[in-house]
Amino acid sequence: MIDVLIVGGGGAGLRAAVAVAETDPSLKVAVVSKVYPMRSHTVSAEGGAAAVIGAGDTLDEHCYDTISGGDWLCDQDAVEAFVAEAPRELIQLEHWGCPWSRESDGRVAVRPFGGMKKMRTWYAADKTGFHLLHTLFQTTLKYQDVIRYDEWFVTKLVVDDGRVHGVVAVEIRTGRIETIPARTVILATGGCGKVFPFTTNAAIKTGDGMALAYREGAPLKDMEFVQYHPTGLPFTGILITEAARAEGGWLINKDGYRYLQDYDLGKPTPTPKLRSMELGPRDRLSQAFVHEQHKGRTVDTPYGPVVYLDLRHLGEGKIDARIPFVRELCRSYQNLDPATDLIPVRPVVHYMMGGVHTDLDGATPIAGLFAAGETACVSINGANRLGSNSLPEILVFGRRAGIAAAAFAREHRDAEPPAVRSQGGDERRRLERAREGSRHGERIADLREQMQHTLEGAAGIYRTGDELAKAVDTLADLRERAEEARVDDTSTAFNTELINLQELHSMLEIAQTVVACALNRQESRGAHQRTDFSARDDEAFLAHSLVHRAPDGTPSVGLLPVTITRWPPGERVYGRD
Amino acid sequence: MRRTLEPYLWLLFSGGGVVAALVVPVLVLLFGVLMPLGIVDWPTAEHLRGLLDGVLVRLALVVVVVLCLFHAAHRIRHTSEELLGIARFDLLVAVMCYGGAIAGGIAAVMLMF
Amino acid sequence: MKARDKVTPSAAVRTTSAAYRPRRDNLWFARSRNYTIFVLRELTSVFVAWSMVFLLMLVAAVLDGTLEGFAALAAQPWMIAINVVALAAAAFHSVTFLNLAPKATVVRLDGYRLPAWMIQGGNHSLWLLVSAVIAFFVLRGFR
Amino acid sequence: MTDTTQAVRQAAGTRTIRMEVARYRPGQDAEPVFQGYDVPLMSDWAVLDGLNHIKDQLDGSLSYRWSCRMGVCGSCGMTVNGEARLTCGTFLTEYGEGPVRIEPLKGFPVIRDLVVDIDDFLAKLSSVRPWLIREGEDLPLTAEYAQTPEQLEAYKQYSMCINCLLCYSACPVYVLDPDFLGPAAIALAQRYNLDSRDMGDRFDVLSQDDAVWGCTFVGECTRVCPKHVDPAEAIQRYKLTAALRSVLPWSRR
Ligand SMILES: Cc1cc2nc3c(=O)[nH]c(=O)nc-3n(C[C@H](O)[C@H](O)[C@H](O)COP(=O)(O)OP(=O)(O)OC[C@H]3O[C@@H](n4cnc5c(N)ncnc54)[C@H](O)[C@@H]3O)c2cc1C
Ligand code: SF4
Ligand code: F3S
Ligand code: FES
Repeated sequence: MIDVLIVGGGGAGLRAAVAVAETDPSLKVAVVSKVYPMRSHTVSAEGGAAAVIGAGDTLDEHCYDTISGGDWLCDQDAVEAFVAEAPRELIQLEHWGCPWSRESDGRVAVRPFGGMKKMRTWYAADKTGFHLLHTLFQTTLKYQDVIRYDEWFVTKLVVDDGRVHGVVAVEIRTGRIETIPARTVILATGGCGKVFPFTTNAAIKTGDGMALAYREGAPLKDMEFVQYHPTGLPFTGILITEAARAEGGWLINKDGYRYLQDYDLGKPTPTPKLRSMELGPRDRLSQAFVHEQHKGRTVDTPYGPVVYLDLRHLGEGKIDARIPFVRELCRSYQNLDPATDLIPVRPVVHYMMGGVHTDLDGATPIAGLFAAGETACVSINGANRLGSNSLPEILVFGRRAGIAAAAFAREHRDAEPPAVRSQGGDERRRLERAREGSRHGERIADLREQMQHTLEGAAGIYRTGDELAKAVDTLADLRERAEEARVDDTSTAFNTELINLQELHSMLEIAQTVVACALNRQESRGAHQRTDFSARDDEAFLAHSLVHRAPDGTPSVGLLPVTITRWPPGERVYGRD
Repeated sequence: MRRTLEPYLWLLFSGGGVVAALVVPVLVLLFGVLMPLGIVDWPTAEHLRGLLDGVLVRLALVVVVVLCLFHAAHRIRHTSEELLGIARFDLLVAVMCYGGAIAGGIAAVMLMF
Repeated sequence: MKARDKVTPSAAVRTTSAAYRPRRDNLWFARSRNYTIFVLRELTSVFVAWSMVFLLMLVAAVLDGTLEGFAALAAQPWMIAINVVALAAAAFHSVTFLNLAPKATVVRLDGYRLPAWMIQGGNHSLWLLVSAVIAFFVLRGFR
Repeated sequence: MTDTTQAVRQAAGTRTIRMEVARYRPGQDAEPVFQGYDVPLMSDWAVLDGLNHIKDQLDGSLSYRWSCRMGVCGSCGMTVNGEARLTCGTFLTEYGEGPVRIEPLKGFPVIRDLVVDIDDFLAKLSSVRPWLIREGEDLPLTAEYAQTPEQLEAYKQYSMCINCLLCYSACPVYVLDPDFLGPAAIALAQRYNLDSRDMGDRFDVLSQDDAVWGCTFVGECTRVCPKHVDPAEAIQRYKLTAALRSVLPWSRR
């Protein structure tokens, strides 16, 4: 029997694993991941990780930036804990070997980042997530007792009588379906960007963990808050990191005009100014794009309208020194050179503020079930996450969840209930049936695409009640059709189609919660902008959305008050102070 | 920890590689191509003898021969194993290759001293 | 036991599958130009060895006073042919070996490493110099 | 067929390219067989986009790995027209009129279609102790170990490895002898050896017949590496380190 079973081998999952291994080596820890851990999506993060370090910066300022950036929907106790623990987590990573970029005197270097008033974003060139994940992964190799289930796909949580008892998972390479009993389970499965058509997220970000918890009765929180990043490459959705703007890049429209000055984001200055213009928060920048589009000041391409990111004035030297990966990506995936060419960009779905509802220790309402990382909603991100807050978040709360789960496992040493076997058996039969294949029905990819376009249309940067209501019906219909989807692959060995089908079910489930929460929130806040309710309404909606799965499988949305400690709601001000 | 001879063999191989790179082309060019073709005249036997009278020259020649032969032995061992897929007979191949190099070295010493 | 045999990262939970193990490709060196060049590079060593044999024959001839006979042998067309090939091989060896040398030797100045082309340039200059000196002694010497 | 698919077809016009994809279904095929598919030839499609088109629209049973689609997760390595490549970073248009042959990475057992078994690499990776080894007291979690940009630069290149294993696939020594520790694992060992913060010693694993001494400096590993890690250099440098240490036993590194 495993004491702490971690689903997900990204930054959050691995940090939790090390935390357990370090606090109590006698506990049996396992990491189950549908891809080899170092392939997890944390690897793609580019820009950096925020933590107060320099003189002249304070924890309170980081708190304030985070809370105002989140449009006062963050739980302030969570933010305070997060901000206080972030520095030691990043230093811990340094002690494990992370190649942070350095000042000439050997100290860790920091850079400015969108929505942050002080320079506090640590970076490892522009491959921060890559270095962070590989450092963590290689460090976990030191703990040889951590069991790894590499390329195992979790399809179900075993929950009995309000308590988790393990998971059911498929070993992808052999098709073996196994029930893995565990005293505690930590979900660290990352986000669900793939419910949208145009996203920076990798193929594996299908919201499995959120769906696993949600199906067993755990509520999801703030699912309507979907972050659009203002600068994605058209077609591929590859992200051009915010660091490109932090280093001095400009956003210009088709007339070469730095249009952000028209949207209450400050006045253009030749060098970047914190919390102003191009360094404003992501939601506001993405919204400005839509307005430009409506004014006809964007450029049309086969992949939709774009504006330009201009890095030419930075010069080759600075680009190569500070943001080499941006240049590499532009060259190999867009066939242009940012030193001499403008980069076409458009807003792209990037991050889920919402997720499985947890407390400060990652505990969900299901006993023994924890969640951490992008899949969880603690909530420190509120209505809009600040860039470079997510990497420290997965570390801080990954560790916290690990420690809390270890404590839970030590206290609950009872034997496994019979429900484990029976639920495992049911799940096995369901999967085996799915693997028999089906010659009729629609293709998984087609259903997926329809879901994605439904979400983009109804729950994009701007939303209206009518569109959302229509989307509710479309998604319900798609869910039924997904049950009948066509499956060509009947093999047991590395059957990715079977996996894709499970992922589609997860995504549809998640998509429904996004739309339901968005429909319920009749105000505009942060990343959630309703054209039919364009103002923020603290009276009615200074509260989290909490969505449960009703017995008939539809989402039912309620509200949960926000925890306010020291920062009463105010106006979000950028670029004028 | 398992001990291995490879570091020593590799040093001999590398040293031989450098020496071979520096001296072999010019020697082959002169004695093997230009002189036989008559483009350059053969030096007199006395001249060459005179060169060989220097102990240092003879010593240097022995070093060159030994290192170059080891270089060749090392490469021939590895390449033959890769080309012919006979890595499982490594010991035999190695004995033959390095044995040849040692024999050549001994021959050189006997010849010159 | 090898250190790496002690390591079993996830073997504990891994079921082995019926994987297909490709057979050895006996013509691997012909599959790409780079492989072929590599094999040719390695085979230069045969000619290096031959050069040493040839050199020892020369030395023996000089010491025995039979240089004439050696010269006659060396002038045989097939001998010249072998040596022309040996010369090409030796030159190829020199170029590749001296170019690859900076891979193993990283020279640092002021904390930053010296670029490869500098080391390569130095190596090739040394090659020319050594060749010139040898040619000088063989052909003229200090009479 | 959905709107996007149609739009793609339209944009591509009638231009298509033939992809010949190696299929291996255990239990069904005794050895890999090729299956041909025609996919739209879009100017900005990578080989991976072609495979995704096949999987999404033509044949759902094709199996391969991919995730990030931006050359950083390291999962999409395959053999494309005989060469080890990251398929997300290789444009279809590179192959003109086609056909393009897609095979699994060479040198590894094939689990299914284009999916190879890389567990062996993970065992090798952990064997070189790829983590920072410290002796004595650790600093408290309030201060970082100082490291100047020059000290960072000394190992940075070797830390860029994404574990895509193209280098193993291109290395004839590994393909002929799977016991060879191989390029990426050695490069990552060097990544820590050369880190000014590391006090570890990896001589026991690295200076072995089937570790650095197995490498005959073919150099293909470096040529195919998409991240310019230069494992060939890492290996030759360690050979020198290890050789000097063997002849000068008193010199520890
Ligand atoms: C392009 C990009 C750039 C970013 N840049 C930054 C940045 O500069 N700064 C910042 O702070 N944040 C950034 N982010 C956000 C940040 O990278 C992510 O939020 C964070 O890495 C999420 O980590 P995670 O550990 O929660 O999940 P992930 O790293 O996504 O890991 C999820 C894990 O769960 C496993 N898994 C999922 N489902 C299953 C299942 N069913 N069964 C078994 N295993 C499963 C996966 O295999 C994987 O191992 C960026 C995000 C993107 C997309
Ligand atoms: S060294 Fe290069 S080719 Fe080899 S695994 Fe690492 S990134 Fe891939
Ligand atoms: S290709 Fe192989 S032989 Fe050595 S230099 Fe690279 S590891
Ligand atoms: S898909 Fe991640 S490297 Fe190609």
